[in-house]
Amino acid sequence: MGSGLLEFIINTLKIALIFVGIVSTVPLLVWVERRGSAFMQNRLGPNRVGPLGLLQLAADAVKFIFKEEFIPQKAEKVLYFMAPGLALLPAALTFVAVPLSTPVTVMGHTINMQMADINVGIIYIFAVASLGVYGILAAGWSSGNKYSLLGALRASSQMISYELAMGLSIVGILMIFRTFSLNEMITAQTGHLSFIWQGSTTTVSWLPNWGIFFQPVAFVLFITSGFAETNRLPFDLPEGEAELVAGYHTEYGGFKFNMFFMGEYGHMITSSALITTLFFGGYAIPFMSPDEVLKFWMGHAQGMAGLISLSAADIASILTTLTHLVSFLLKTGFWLFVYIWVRWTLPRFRYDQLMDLGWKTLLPWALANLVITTVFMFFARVKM
Amino acid sequence: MLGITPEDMLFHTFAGIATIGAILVVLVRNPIYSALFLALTMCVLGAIFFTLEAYFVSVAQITVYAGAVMVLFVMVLMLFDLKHEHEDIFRITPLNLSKILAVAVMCGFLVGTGWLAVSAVNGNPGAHVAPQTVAQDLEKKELPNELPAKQTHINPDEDFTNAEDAALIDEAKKEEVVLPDPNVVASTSDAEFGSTVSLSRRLFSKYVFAFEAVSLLLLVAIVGAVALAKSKGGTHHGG
Amino acid sequence: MAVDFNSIIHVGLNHYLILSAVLFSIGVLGVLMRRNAIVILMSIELMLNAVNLVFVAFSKYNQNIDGQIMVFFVMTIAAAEAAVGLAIAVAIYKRFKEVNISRFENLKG
Amino acid sequence: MIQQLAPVLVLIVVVVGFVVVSLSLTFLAGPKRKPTAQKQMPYECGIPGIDNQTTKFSVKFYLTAILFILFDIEVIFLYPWALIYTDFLNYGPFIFVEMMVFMAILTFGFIYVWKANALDWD
Repeated sequence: MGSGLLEFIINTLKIALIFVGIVSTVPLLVWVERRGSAFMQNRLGPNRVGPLGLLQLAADAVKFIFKEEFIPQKAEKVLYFMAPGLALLPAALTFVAVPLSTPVTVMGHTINMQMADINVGIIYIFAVASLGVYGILAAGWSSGNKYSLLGALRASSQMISYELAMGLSIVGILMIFRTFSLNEMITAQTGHLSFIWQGSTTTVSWLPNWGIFFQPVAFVLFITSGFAETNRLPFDLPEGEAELVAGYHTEYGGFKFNMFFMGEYGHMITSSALITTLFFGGYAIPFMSPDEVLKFWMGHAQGMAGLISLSAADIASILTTLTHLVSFLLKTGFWLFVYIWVRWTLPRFRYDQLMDLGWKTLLPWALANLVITTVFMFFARVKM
Repeated sequence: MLGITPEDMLFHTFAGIATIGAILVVLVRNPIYSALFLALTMCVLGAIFFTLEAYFVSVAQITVYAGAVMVLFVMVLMLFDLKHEHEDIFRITPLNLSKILAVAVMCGFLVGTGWLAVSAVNGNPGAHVAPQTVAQDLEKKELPNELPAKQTHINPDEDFTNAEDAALIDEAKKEEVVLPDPNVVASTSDAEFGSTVSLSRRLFSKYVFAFEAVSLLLLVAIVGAVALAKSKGGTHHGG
Repeated sequence: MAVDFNSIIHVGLNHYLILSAVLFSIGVLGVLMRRNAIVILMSIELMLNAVNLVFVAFSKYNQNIDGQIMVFFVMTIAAAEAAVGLAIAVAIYKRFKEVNISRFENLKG
Repeated sequence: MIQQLAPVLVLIVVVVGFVVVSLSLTFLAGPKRKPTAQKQMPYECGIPGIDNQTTKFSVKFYLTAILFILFDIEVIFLYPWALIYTDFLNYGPFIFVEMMVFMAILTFGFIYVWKANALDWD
């Protein structure tokens, strides 16, 4: 029972660490957004508090704590307080299945850098993401303001329409990788681009074996519905219109308002992590499989073994995990920057344009992409 | 003495939450709160399916029931906005009492038949059934629900490779295209029980007719829902 | 007879059957007691969920995957029923501004 | 099974704890002021609200939700099919024809919905 308990403690620490990591990256993202958008509009952005304005985030967080607790008179008290939690919980739970890096073995314990290796990984993430709608509906209805109710209905019907297109767009990827678990998808995307065409394997040496080269259309659909799922510009109409003021979180202030933003940024982090895992090889280094990286570090670890008390193998595995973690963070960071970059360049859609795009363009495109991939694989017997 | 395994603890907590959630669905006055409690019950049932190693079914349950059907219920209830409609459900009238009594008797029958069915399967009434014993008992005893002789030779996991198809595969093997061994599934997750691959093998080979009937059912539902939505009852009578 | 805690604590097939029987009975109670058409539809969904639980429980204890496939078809029927049922309920609400089924007797032909 | 479920439950406890702590923190730390009437009114840029809370709802919201359910069932049947498609192609075109019929019927339903302009947003 001892080792089980130790295992449990290590895992709980890992989960708490990753959750604190997410909660602390959200203010960082807010800072990047405010300064990034400032530079795009060649103004300065927050730089008073602390170096480069980094402490501005801590100041905001503290300010939120000391805001007056305010409940609108017509609000449903219980649901009014539960709504921020309902919005934050699915956003945090989707990050459980995302693989951050290769498992690390230190002093006999192997800790895999992923909260839970769920074998139905990708559809677990979509299932929990679909629960995010309850937070929005509860917030809109319980704050007693009819405009926030209208904003909540618009936001939720937008989210469910784009959820459909997102679910359909990844079926092509599942056909190619033939698995739901994200780890198996990453191991399938290592090395050079190679596929079996009519029985013979052809490899394209100058391209990594990423999912985007197999399903480019699915990538475009996935990233568009990713924007719509997180209610980001150009899809943030429910909060943007004049009469809706701030949409479903009009009546919220202080830390409750901050929690809605944490939920939105959590969804943003998860969907950029999904983009890297499904289409850009996740934590794998292009052209190199994780074992080659381990061999590379094993060579260098002999020298360092003397300095630290760990054995060479431990050092090598720690270094491989770190390199893969850095590659994962770089890729996801790039896609987070794309989220922010698009927000400050594209104008907002009108609501009927937005729904038409969801139902009349993305959905037919997803169906067409699916049928074409099926027919293509039927004739070409293309296999990973 | 009471070696409670984590799985048992998990089941008892989930069962408790599910029962309390279900009771609150019926008891709560405001329909929106009862819809939210039903969504909670469905998520907890999804978790129970996960402990029963039905991984894809639990995720499908959360996506379809908790993520789509209950969202429709909550949206429709919000559109109605039944602030005024407060019924007092449990007035103590002879009718209500007789209803509750009838339901209690029915519940007793259900639990009783379940108990007898389980004990009939392994011979001693009221015996506790561990997962493996039922499967082994089925092999040992000639029970009525034993599969008829003809069918047993089809291995449940190889629906495609019964006698008639074996010839096809041998002939296919002669071509240069190397056929994958039907038992070994290409992806690493092997076809053990409860994995999605074994489920979809059976779904798309043995239950094909039901699968096609599902699409017809959905088509009928789509046309029906659209016709109802455009019915004259609409607020703007433009139709 | 002595209550052996062992069979109560260790989860076997009985526990799942009892849980689904309880959920099913609560669903039936909901249908009988509640006056609101939408809550009646919800109780029917609850009963169908209890049936799904029995399917999955027997599918695991008999090591036969057909039970899980049946759950899909029950899910499809439940979703189609909920969709069309709610469309009818909304049409009635718009026409009669009333969802309380006791006042539906005046639905003249 | 337990290794996959335990982290999810632990994370639920951590998140709920975080939400409860932060809400109670603002409750304690925040200034306590007597709620004035103006503050309590639903926020409408200062103009007092005209009619009561019931909005004139439009059909479109719940029709989108209904269509979402019905097409979500199609997506759920597509997921297991996608896993075994390439493997079962070797046993002949049966798996291909099967799904094409399923998709054709539902795409016909989608075209019907499109032509009945149930998707047009007024």
